This record gives sequence, C-alpha cells and structure tokens, in this order.
Amino acid sequence: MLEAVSLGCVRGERRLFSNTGFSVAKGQLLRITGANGSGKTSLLRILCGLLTPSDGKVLWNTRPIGEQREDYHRALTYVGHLNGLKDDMTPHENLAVASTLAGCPAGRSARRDALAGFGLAHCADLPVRHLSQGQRRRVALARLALQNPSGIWILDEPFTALDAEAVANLSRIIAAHAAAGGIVIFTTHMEVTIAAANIVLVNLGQQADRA
Amino acid sequence: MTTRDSDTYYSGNASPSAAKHRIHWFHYASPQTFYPLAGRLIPWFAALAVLLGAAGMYVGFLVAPTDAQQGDAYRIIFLHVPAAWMSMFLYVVMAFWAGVGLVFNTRLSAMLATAIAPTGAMFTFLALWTGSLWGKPTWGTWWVWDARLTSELILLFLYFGFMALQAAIDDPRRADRAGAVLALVGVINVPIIYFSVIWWNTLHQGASISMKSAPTMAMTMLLGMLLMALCFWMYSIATILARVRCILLERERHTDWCMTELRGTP
Amino acid sequence: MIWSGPEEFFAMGGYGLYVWGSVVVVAIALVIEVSLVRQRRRALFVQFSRNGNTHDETQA
Amino acid sequence: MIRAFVCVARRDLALALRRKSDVANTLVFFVIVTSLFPLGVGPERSLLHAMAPGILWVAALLASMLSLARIFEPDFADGTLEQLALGVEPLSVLVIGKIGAHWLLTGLPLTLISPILALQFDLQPLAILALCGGLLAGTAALSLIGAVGAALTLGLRGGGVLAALLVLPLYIPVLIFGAGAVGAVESGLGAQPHLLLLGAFFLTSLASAPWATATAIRIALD
Repeated sequence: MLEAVSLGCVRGERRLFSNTGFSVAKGQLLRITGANGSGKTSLLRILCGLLTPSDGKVLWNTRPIGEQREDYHRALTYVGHLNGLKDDMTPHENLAVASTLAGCPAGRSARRDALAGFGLAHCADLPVRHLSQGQRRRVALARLALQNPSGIWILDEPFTALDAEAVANLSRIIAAHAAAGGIVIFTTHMEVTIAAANIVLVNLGQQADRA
Repeated sequence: MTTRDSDTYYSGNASPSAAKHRIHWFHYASPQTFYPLAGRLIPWFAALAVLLGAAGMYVGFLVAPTDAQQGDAYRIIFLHVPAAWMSMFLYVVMAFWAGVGLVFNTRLSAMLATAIAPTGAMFTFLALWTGSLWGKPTWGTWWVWDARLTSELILLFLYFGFMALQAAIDDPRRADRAGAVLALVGVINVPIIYFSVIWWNTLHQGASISMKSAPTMAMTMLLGMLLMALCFWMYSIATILARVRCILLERERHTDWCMTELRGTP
Repeated sequence: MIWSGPEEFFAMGGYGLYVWGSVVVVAIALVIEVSLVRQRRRALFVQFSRNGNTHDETQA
Repeated sequence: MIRAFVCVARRDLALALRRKSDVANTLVFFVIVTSLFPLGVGPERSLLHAMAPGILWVAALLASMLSLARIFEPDFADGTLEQLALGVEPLSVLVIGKIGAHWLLTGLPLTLISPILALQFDLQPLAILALCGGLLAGTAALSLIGAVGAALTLGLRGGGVLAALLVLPLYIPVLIFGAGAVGAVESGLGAQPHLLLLGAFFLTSLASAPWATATAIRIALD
C-alpha cells in the first residue's frame, strides 16, 4: 500500500503544490489530474523517489521509501516522459537491459511475447531509431509486461502518441494489472475509460501559485 | 501564503511558522530569523576588522625591524601569509557548510557556502599577487614554482570551478547540492594536491628556491602577521554575512517577510 | 618608529614599488569586494521597488 | 549484483562499438596533440626527449577528458539514466560499470598506442614501460574522477568545458606522478614509488568516486 503524507514541492522559486496526501491500496488505480505546470510530473517523480519533496514523505507498506530503496525499486516500474530507450539498440536488446536492471531478467521468448502484446512483433529487431514515436512509446511500455504482476506502475502520460487501438490495448492491460492486485498511478489528458473497480482522483488544482 | 485547496483531498497551508516548534537550535537556521541577526552582527565585525587592520599595519610597517637579508621587501609577508591562510581556511569552511547543507538539507548553510566562495577566491588571488611581488626582489622572478605558490594557484582553480558550476545551474537547490559535492571532493583532494606538488617541487628543483627561506620570526613580525590574519578573518565574516543576506533576499523574494524587508530602505 | 622620515618610509629600503604595489592591490581588492556586495544589495531593492508593486496584484 | 554490472558495461561497450567513430576520435586526438608539440617546440632531440613524459601525459589527460561527456550525457537525454537510478542494484555499482566501459574505450587504447608515440620522442624501452604502467592505472583514475565532473554538469549548457574546469585541478596529482614516473626512469632513480602511488590514486578514486558520481546523478535527476 503506497501512502503520500502531506507532500509539498517547490521548483526554483515556485511552489507547485503543498500538503498533498493520499493513499493507494493494492488493486487500486490513482489518476492525477491538474492543468499544465501544476506539478503532476514532479509528484510522480517524488513517488518514484527520483525527486525529494520539500516537505512530507512517501510511505510504502508504512515505511519511507528512502529506507527500502532496493525492495521499493524491485516493485516499481516507472515510465516517464522520456522513453528510456537507446536509439542504436533494437527493442529486444533494450528490453533485455531493462529487465536485468529491474532485477528479473527475461528470456528471449518472454521478451518477444511482451513486444507482441504491444503489437510490436514485426519490428522487434529494428533499431529503435527507425521506429515511429508511437512505436517507441509502446516499446517503453512493453517493460510493464515483464515486471512482477503485483508491482507498482507509475506512468507519466502513457497514452500520448498512441493510436486508438493501442490506447484500448493499454487500458485493458492496466485494468488487468489492477485486477491482479497491482497499483497503477498515472496521469493523462485524454478521457480514457478504464474498466477498473475504482479510480481514485487527486487534483493538483490549476496553475501553480507563488511560494 | 495561501495554497490552492484541492477539491477532493487536502487543505491548509504550510507556512514557515510550522517549523517553530522543532529543535530550538534550528531556530537561527531559518532564513527569516537569521537575516536580522546577521544584519546586527555585520557592523561589529567590520569595526573589528578596521581596528585589527590598523594595528597590524602599524606593527608590521612602523614597528617591525628591517630584515638582515631581505631588507624591507619582506614586509609583504604581513599581507601574503594572512591572505594564504584565509584562502585555505575559507575553502575548508565553505566545504563544511556545503556538506552541512547537503546532509541536513538546510538551505541557509548552502547559501553560506555560496557566499564564502568569492571572498575565498579573492584572498587566493591576493596571496598569489603578493607572493609574486615578494618573489621579484627576493629571487628575481615574478613567478616562483614553489610548492605553496603552485598549490595556491590550484586552489584558485578549485574556487573558480565551484563558482562556475553554481553559476551554470539555474535551479538554486540543485546548484547548492552540486556545489556541495564538488566542494567535498575538492576538500579531500587539497592535501593530496599539496603533498604531490611538494614532491614534484623538491624532485625537480631541489629546495634552493622556496618560501622556507623566509626570515626567522622576530616577535613583532609574528604579532604583525597574527593581527593582520585576525583582521582578514573579521573582514571575511562581515563581507560573507553581507553577501549571504543578499543571496537570501534574492532566493526568498516571494516570502512575506522578504517583501516587508524589501519595502524598507537598503 | 623605525623610520626617520616619511620619504624613507615610502622608499621602504628601495623596495617601495613591490611593498606598496602589494599593499595598494590588497586595499583595492577589499574595497571592490565591499562595493560589489553593497551594489548587489541596492540593485535588489531598486529591482523590487520597480516591479515589486506589480508583483502584489498577481499574488492577491 | 554482478549481472546488472556486467549488463550495463556490456550495453555501453556494444553501443560504442556501433559508433566506432567516437572511440577513434579520442585516439586520433591523442596522436595529433602529441605530434603538435614538436612542431611548436622545434625538432631539437634532447629538448623533446626531456619534455616527452609531460607531453604524453598532458595529451592523454586531455584526450580522456574530452570523452567524459559521453559517459552519462546520452543516457541523461534519453531517460535510461533514470531507469539506472531506479534499478534494483545500487547506483554506484552501475556507475562503476559505465566508467569501466568508458575506460575500456578511451583509457586502454591510449595506453596501448602510447609506446608508438613514445618512440617519436626516442624514450628508452624501460621508460616506455614505466609510461604504459603509469597510463594504465592513471587513465583509470582519470576516468573515475572525470565521471564525477561529468555527472555534476549533466544537462547544463556548456557542460563539456565546465566539466573540464571542475576536474582538471583534481587530475594534477595523477599528472605529476605519471610524468614523474617516466622522468624517474630516465634519471635512473626508478619509477617504483611513482607507480605505486598511481595505483593508490586509482584505488582511492575507485572507492570514493562512484559514490560521489551516484550522488551527483541523483542531484541531476532531482
């Protein structure tokens, strides 16, 4: 169970948000909404442990994530604005590296299935350089299929650059993950219908105000 | 300072007063209380600096006897040695405050480190300038590849590196923390650099030309140098406190207490 | 007072150029640094008073 | 732990070998800089002979520093550095992997090619041996210390020059004892103390630099 306790974030001299608190239990989805510049990405990066909040803390199973970095990272998969792919390498190689780093190395067949699951079977051996923006996004998302089923997914605008069919496919995968007891925290600007039990909403409000 | 209330989950504001009930000795660590304190201290340190400076110059230039070998050229020592001491002392103090800022995440100590760097760099430059002016009459060359002078030169590069890094980063928080890492790595390397330069100096040139041939310390000479060192120290504290107040105002421009401060006269 | 007269004091045993060269540079450096800090502070107040007011409207 | 370390190192090596030009550039730079000095100083043999250790070491130092930006900058740009920071293994271990790959691509080739250049300055065989030994440990220490500078200046405009400004003062002890080792052999003193000290520099930077680099990376990703 992931819990955020009165989180606050100041970037430069602007206070993006403060006193933000929420908790996400197993099997729940959390969607973070707010206008551009209201600090959605910063909040996601705080939840990952990449960004240290100016006040408040993030707890996972009631313990601060800073103290259990290895366990928390084993359970976490983060797909940010950047795809985290090497252009000179093929999707297969990228996934091989990503899965090893995440602590659960996947065999060639598992990787092929993951890529097929995202409709990338035909271009699995092309360098990422030649893929379109939508295909690259799907390669980045293919990582989700390889990591442990009950983990935490933190997705920053996962639906951008995806075509309608890929959006539906991703929604199905997110719903399945939640049903399997995983946690998904994501942001999106598209109105997406995800067949899941309950989607918790956290609104970071409009434009960030002065500190 | 009102913050945006979200519809679903939270409300309330996070004003600095909430930090008041924490450990008392953090009391002066909060910029709001430190600013007036520093303002009150600056005149005292400035006055001390002027007094000690006058005394030091008097002893050094009017009382200390002429040296047998070097004549009166040695009087530059009253400026050169204190400046060199201050340059190394300020680097260590800067690294200390940068480290504290990194570990305890206190913005004020990081600002203090940023404020120290220019004064430290200035004293390093002065040590080099006076060192070469002293070298010319005594050893005939403007620049002596003496171990200590060369280490001073490298220390100047370390200061420039620190200031250049902090200037290149816009986000103040990252600038402080990146500068802290560099200062800590630098302070570990200063002794290594110093001893390797000494080894390098004695290896190539032997000890023929080196600062060690300074005149034996008569009592008045030592007193003059100590007075000047204390003068530079007081001066540094006054200047650094003044600069840290400027940095404080620049960074906390949006807080309420800063606005009231900025409405007053400079 | 070891000097007999002011001119001997300024001659500094023939090394006047070097001694006074370093003293003057040190003095100038200290003065420059103090004035830079003071100027930086004044610029803050001037800059605030010029756009400080517009600042308040957006805040309220 | 080792698996992730090897995986990162292997990935960087594979990537670099796909772009052979980067590796070659560093070597060509080293050769060009060493041959510039005689043009500047004049062909007089004994003078060149005396300056040879300094020239070779300064050129090696500059060459390895030029390619510093290549360690983290591309990963920072395409987001793989974030994934490294979120990996299961401690970041400093993965950083050692990346620095190791960088050393294999710059430090090692420099060391292997330096004997040929040393012949240009007609150094004795023993001196060339001391040069290679020194370069082997020295370039490794340079890569480690340089990585700290590269991590500190991630994503900054003018980052390359800035990283150089930060790490050059820290390179000085390695330069002094590296060039000193060759000089010591020439003057018959024997380079043993110098090489031992270079080994010590390498080990201390191996122990401390990765931690500092990991901290700098976390600060950059902040």
